Amino acid sequence: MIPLSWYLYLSAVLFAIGLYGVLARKNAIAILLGIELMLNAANINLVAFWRYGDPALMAGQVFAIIVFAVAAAEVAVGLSLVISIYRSRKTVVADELDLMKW
Amino acid sequence: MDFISTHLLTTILFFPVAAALVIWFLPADQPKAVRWTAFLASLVPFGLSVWLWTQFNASQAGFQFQEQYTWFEAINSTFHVGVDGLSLTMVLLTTLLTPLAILASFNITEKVKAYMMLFLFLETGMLGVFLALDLLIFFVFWEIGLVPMYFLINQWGSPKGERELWGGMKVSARNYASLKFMVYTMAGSLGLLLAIQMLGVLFQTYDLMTLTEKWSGFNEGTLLGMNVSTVKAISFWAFTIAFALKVPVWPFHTWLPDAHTEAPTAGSMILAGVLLKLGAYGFLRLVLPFYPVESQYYAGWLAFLATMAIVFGAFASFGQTDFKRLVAYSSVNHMGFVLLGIAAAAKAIGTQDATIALNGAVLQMFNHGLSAAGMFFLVGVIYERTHTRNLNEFGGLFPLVPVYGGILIFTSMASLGLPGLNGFVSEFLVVRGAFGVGYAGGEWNYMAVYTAIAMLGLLFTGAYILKGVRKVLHGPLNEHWAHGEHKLTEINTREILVMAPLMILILILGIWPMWMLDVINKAMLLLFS
Amino acid sequence: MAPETLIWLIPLPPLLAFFLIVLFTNKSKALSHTIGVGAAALSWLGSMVIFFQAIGVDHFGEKIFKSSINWLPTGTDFLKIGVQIDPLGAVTLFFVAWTIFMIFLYSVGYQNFGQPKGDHDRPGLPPHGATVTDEHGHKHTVLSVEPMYSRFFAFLALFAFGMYVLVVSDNLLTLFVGWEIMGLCSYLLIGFWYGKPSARNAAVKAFMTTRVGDVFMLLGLALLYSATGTLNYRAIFYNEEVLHSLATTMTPVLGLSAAGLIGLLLFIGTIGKSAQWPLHVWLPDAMEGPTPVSAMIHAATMVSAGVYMVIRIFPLVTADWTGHGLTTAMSVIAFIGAFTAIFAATIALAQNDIKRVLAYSTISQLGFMIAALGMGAYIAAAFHLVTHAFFKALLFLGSGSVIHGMEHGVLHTGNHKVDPQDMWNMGGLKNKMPITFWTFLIGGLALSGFPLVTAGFWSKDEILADAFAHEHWTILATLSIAALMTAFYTMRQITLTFLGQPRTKEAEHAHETPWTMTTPLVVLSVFAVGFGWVGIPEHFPGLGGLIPNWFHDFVGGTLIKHPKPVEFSWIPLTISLVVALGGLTLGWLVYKDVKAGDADPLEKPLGFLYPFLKNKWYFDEFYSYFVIKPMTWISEVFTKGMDQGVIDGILHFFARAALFIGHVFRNYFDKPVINELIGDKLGAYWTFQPAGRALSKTQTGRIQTYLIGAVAVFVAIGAALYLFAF
Amino acid sequence: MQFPVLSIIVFAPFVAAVIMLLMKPEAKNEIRVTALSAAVFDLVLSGWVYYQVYMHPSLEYQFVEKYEWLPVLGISLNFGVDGMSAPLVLLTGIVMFTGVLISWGIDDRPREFFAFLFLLAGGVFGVFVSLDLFMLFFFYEIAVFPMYLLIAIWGWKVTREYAAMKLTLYLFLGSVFSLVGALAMVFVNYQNTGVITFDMLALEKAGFSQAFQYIWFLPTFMGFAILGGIFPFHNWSPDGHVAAPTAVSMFHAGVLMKLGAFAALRVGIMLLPEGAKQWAWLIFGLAMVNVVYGAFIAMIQQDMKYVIGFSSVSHMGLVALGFATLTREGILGAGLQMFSHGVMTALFFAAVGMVYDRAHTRQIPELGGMIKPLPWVGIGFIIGSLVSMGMPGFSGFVAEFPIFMGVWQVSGLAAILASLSIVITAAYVLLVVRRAFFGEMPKQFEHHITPITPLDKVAIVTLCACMVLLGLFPGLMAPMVSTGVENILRLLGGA
Amino acid sequence: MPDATQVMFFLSAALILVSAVLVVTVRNLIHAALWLIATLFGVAMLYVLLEAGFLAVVQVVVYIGAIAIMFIFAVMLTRRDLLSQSPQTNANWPVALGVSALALVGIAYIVRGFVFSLERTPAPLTGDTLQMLGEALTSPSLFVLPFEVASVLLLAALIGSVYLAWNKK
Repeated sequence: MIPLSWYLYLSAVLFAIGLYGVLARKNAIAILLGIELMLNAANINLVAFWRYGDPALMAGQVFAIIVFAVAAAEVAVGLSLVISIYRSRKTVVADELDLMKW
Repeated sequence: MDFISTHLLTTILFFPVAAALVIWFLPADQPKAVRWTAFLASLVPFGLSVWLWTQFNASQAGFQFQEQYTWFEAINSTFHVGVDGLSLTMVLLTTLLTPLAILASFNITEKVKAYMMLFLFLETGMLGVFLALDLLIFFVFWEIGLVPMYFLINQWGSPKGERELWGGMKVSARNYASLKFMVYTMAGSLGLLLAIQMLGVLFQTYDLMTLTEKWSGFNEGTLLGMNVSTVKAISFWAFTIAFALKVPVWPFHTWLPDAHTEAPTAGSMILAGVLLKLGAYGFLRLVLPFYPVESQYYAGWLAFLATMAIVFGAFASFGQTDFKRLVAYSSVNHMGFVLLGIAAAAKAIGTQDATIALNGAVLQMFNHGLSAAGMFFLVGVIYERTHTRNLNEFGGLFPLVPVYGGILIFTSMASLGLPGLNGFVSEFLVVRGAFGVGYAGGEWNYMAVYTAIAMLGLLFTGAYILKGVRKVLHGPLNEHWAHGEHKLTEINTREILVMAPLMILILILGIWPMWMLDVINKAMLLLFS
Repeated sequence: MAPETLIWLIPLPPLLAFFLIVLFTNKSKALSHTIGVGAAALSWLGSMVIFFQAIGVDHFGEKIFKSSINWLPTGTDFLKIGVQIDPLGAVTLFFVAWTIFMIFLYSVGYQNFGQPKGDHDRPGLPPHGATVTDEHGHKHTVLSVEPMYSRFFAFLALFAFGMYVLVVSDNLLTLFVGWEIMGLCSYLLIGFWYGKPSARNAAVKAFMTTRVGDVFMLLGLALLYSATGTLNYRAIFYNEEVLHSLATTMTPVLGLSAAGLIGLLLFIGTIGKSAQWPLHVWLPDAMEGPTPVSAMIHAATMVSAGVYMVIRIFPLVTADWTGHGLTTAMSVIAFIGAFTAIFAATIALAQNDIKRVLAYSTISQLGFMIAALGMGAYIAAAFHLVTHAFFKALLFLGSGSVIHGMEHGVLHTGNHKVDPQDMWNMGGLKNKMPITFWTFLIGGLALSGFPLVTAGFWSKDEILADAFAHEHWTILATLSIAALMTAFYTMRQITLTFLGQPRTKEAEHAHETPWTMTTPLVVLSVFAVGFGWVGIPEHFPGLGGLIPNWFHDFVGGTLIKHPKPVEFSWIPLTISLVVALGGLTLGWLVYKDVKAGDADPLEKPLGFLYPFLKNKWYFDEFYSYFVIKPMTWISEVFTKGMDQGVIDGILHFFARAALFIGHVFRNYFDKPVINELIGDKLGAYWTFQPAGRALSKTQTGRIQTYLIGAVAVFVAIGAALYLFAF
Repeated sequence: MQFPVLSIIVFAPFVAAVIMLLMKPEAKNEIRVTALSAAVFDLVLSGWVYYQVYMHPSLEYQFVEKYEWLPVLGISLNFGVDGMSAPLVLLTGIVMFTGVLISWGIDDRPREFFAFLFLLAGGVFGVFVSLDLFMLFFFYEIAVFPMYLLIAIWGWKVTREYAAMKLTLYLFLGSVFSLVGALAMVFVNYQNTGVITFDMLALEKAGFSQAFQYIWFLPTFMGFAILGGIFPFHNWSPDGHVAAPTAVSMFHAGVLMKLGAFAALRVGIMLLPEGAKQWAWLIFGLAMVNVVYGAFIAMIQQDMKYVIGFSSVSHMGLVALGFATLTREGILGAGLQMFSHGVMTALFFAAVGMVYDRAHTRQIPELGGMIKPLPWVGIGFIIGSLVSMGMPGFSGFVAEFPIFMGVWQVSGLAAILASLSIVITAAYVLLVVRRAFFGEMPKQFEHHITPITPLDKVAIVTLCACMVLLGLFPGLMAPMVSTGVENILRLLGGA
Repeated sequence: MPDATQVMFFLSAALILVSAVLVVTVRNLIHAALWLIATLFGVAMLYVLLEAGFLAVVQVVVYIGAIAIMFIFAVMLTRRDLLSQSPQTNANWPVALGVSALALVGIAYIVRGFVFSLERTPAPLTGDTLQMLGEALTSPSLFVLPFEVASVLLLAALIGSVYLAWNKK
């Protein structure tokens, strides 16, 4: 049988990897991918706690589902942003998107 | 009525302000209404103070009609007013001169409202000084009187005239004069301010009577790291200079000729009539009671300054070609006698001679108030008609303006100290007192010498007064004023009405000074023995 | 009514007259002079009543009329003022009342009441005359009425008031009051024709010169008052121990006793008022005033007041005086008097203006009195005061009448160059104006002390006798010479004016003056003769004892120690006879046949002295050079140099200093150091800008860079929270 | 739970600011009206607070509100007023009100202007009432920050960037020092008691060690005092005044500088009394320099705003001087002076602004005769100058007099020196009055000077009234302040 | 000796981690997207292990079926970068690495100090979890509100993305 901590450590690592992706990747889409990973890490935690906590409470699962929804939304918006940016700037390289520098 | 009788002093004190506020709301385009309101309003305090005079009980010790209200309790200062014979006289003088001054300024045409309001404020300021029984309140009114006067000079002063400063830099004379007046006086009162603060810190109170006994009694130990006597000496001079500046005493007098010359007629009337008295009053009310020892010790210096004021004042006055300046310097000369009396009294406080000298000094204050105001007004009258004050441009005007001439001679004689007119009585008393002090019990001292020199000043008083009269009225007629648009018009009824009360009082006081001297005398006895 | 009450009332009518005229009636000439003369008459009446009541009382000296009231509170007690009439007061009142009354009367005529208004007269100038056409249609000019007629009477009345106050007062303070009021009036009246610069200056001169005296007198009063605590005559002068203590207390001033010092201080007042040398200069100039005024000043009021005062303070001056030798004070007084007497006499010798001669004669006569007092001849002085008042008034009014007559002539010929006062333009007026001549002659003789008949003789003789008796030889000599000169110039005057032939047309057309002017002359001439008889010494050969020496007894009562009359001696009598007659004859001989255009016969013999005398020993020049000029100069210095130079200079320096400090602070410290160095350089330029540049590198604007920072910080904070919170 | 008046006073401006930002920028008048109503609202409330405190004087803080904010760190929203702060709350209300009135005419983005102004006001209120160290800083920064924008955007074209940056740098630098000091206190307190708290009342009782106080007083006090314009760091203030738009100058001189002084008092002196005693001499000296130095410099200035700016330096010097005496009178006077000077400078700047808007110059030599077209302004300015020269009968005297009494107790010589400034002040304000408002009006101004609006008049009258009333009846404020002073003296061990 | 489930866990974990690492490292975005799918699949396996069958299904359907495919489309649409041979990580990737490592450590630390025992065994499931999930999502007493919020979120995202991606030419 599997101790809870395994899941937790796993999700931690997954989260870290995703984080790295978010921070390090050039391409906007790649950044989104990283976010996906992080979300999944979170999800693993949710479900794991549900399972190891009180299964009668469906909170864990419910929130997992909500995370799905959020992910979907995020991806949809994110990607469409990327596309619109690509239209205007002909690039999706985050480094080149430095309008914030005033 | 009952309220008034219980709050008589505050009513007298603040009625002018109330009136001023009323005037504020009068239409500015109705100068007539403004003038008359101001005039009638200023009559009320006069009436009240006459009533006060009748109600006043001269032989009762201490202050009467006292009122006390909390004012600035955080530093133990209360709004405390009251009168004794000394302040009563001055109050009467003030409330008498203000209506006259206002009446005298009916010919003011620009900014009448502001003018009249300032005048009423001024009256309150002056009255406050005389009535205050709290050192802080005293100072408040002492300073506040400056403001209206500053603006009176600065705004309604004679527009012409320039004063050369350093480096050929020229400024308009009235600005120069007003600023000099203000800053000089403030600078002078700095010492006073500081001294007052020190007293407040020391005794945690500003009540005049308490301070008097505590401070004059406070003689040994150390203060601010110096021993008390030194501190007292210093603060004595702080007080003295502040008041000397106002009196004004040579060599602090130079603001006066400028201020007088530039001020509007009524302004100089009040300035000479009352403001100068503030200084002398300060001496009597504060310096002598606070510093009996010091004032006795320094009486010689005071006398010296007084003599200087008398002699130099007379000389300087004689040297003038500007009629108003001449009269202005005469104030220096006359106030010198007041200080001389005070100095004499300081030397031998408590003796009969001292009392006589003080009587003389106080009466002289009142008399000078009358005659100087009169003189300035007369100068104003002729200036208004001829627009010049240069004595050399007059001459032989007597035939043109016999009545004016008569009045002028009368007033000049009063200020010259002609027996039978008020000036003589006070000057005689001062000289008598001073000489008595100088000749105390067959023992001679410097006071006698100073008195003798002062008499020399008296001689030159005659010189400059006659010079004035001679240059204006006598001699070959300056045809310029005889006919044409320059034709000199006779003094009109309003102006005579201004002069009449002064002249009457001058005469009465000259012939029968008893009624006033009695009050003063009792006051002096109660105060200083 | 009680004499005291009456005495209080005596001065009032003139005062009322003054105010009435000034305030109300000055439009109407008739009303004004009625009031004026009426007032004078009333006072005269009162005075006479008092006088006769006084002489009615025997030993009047002990029980005099007096009453007083509190005037000034002085500490615990009061300074009293009041009135008193003692023997001296009574006689003074007598002559004062008479002379004043006469002068008022005279003035009506002198100021041409009833004459037409002048053509181009102007207030402040003497009337120039008016042209009138008589019934034949002839135009001719006549005297015109004084434009300021009413005012003249007002001033005159005030003048009279002053004198009466002075006479009736019982203390030196009110005396001083009257004294000063007269000073004012002399100022107003001498400067009556203020249009004339000369008059204007004379007025100021008179006032100022007398004021010099007054100031010292006031000082004396103050001293006396402080020393004795009172100013009342009786309390001081009629009080042995007071006088004694005063005489014994010494003062630091020239080793004088208090009495002496006070006496001298007061006496300086007299020097001023009675025009003694060196303060005599104002009196001759006072001739600028109308003649009645001169009479008023010289005879009735001011100058007499001066002497009167010295007579008053006589006990003080002579306190502890043994009777022989002189106290310091006395010798000073005697010297001044004697010197003045001769000094003025010499000047009078060389004057041509009829009034100026009289003026100097007055000075010298006053010198006589002062000298008399100086050597202790109390009675003599008082006597001479009275007689002199009478004949000098007479002389002045006479000369006025002459001038008036001359003016007639001048108007007639219309030649205004001719000075109606210059004696050289006169001559032979004896027949033109007889009354004037005879009265003037009487006066003149009295002045020169014509023996036996005239009052002047008796009084002057008494002075000389006194000087002799007390062996003051120098004084005796001086006075004798002075007397000689007096007689001489008096005769010179009379001769030049009345005797011989008219030297000018004007003199020919002069004619007698109206009754208002002549009556006073007559009245006064009566006194000028008669008043001498009340003071004839007991042992005078022949006349002595016919009439008791009433004056001596009466006036002597004023003092505590009744002065004993000097025993008779021939020497002084001879002297006075010689000088009087000698002088007169000499004068007549020298001047009897002077023709028009001649030079003064004295000019040659006197040589350089003549101009010296004519110019009054150059005293005016001296004063203007050594007093007036320095004074003006000093006042210049005080105003320009002292006030606006030094004192204001200091003030302005403070102002500039303040500005300068502000300027330095701002431009040399605030801006460079605080602003530039600390603020901009140190603060901004060296610290913040580099730091900012460094930090701005971190602002890539790349989201990931920020994100890294965010996460790092999050972790850090998390860690921190974890560490601290849990 | 009483009515949370203080928090309402504090947050009302923020709310108003938000509301205005939500309004259409074109709707200028609506915005102005909103601003005005908010200002009036605050004025009324602060007036009420003042009245209450006046009516029930007590040594305790009143209207205390406490809401947990970050309990973990012991930070709470902790409001309260005492005799010291109540007048300042009222002052802020007044200045806010008048400031809105006289900036009615601002046409360039009034929405943002008023929004920022209110941010500023809210921050100021917050500082005056907060009893929590953290909150004090919080609001302090909020108050300082908008100044930058207000000056940089709406300021005087010539120097606005410079002045804005200078001001911000000075003030933030100062606050950094103070912040460090404050945090040091909190930490030390934590170490001593094991409790993290920013509650000043608690910190007052913390009883820091002598050594600690000696070290930390100076940075803390000076940090705030910079905003109070203490001597070597005073220079941001005149430049800031000159550059700032009228209403901002009013706030700046009228309230912000008091902010500094007040915070310096609250945090510096009240929390570190020992340190205060230790360093009083230094503060005293610097303040003395302020007083005299400022006066002298003001005298030679030609630009009216500079004159007033430096006069503020001088007057704030008096405040610091009062504090530094650590005596009852001195601090009392300082408290009064804060109010008096606040109103006075507000009036001054209002007047100058009105003149400048019409004459388009502030150079005194170029002006003249302004009182004819602008009588109200002239009279207002005159009254202001009387106050600033310490003329008795006006608030200036009432405030300065006790200060000097305090100074006397420390050193007579200092009193004499400092009193010099009174004369100099008199000299230069009178000169300004005379040259700018009297005399001949230059030709080019003929008919170009439009009269001021009724709103301006209201502003002027309000301010004047305060000064005169306080001058005539010091009893209206002094007793209250003295309770606050008692409080402080208690902490100082009843000096 | 690991039992079956543990083996399963290790397998899926390995799959997850390896593919995840590849996701963030591989240069070609298409591959990255594909590796993402792998990762998601591994996660799905974990769900199964955790007896959350429904979730596993949803994971596969929604994520792999929709999201991952969407990525691929997006990549295609922005294909220009695919050709770029430049490194796919930005300049400060080491910092990023460090930070994420730090985060990992932080989380791990927290997990380690976790309050309740990590060694407990899961309670056996009782009843139909799917039904319970349904009720939880719909019953007002439970999670209907978050659920609705999520749906609204979705809607918003839908509209937003459409608007953004709309070709305005």
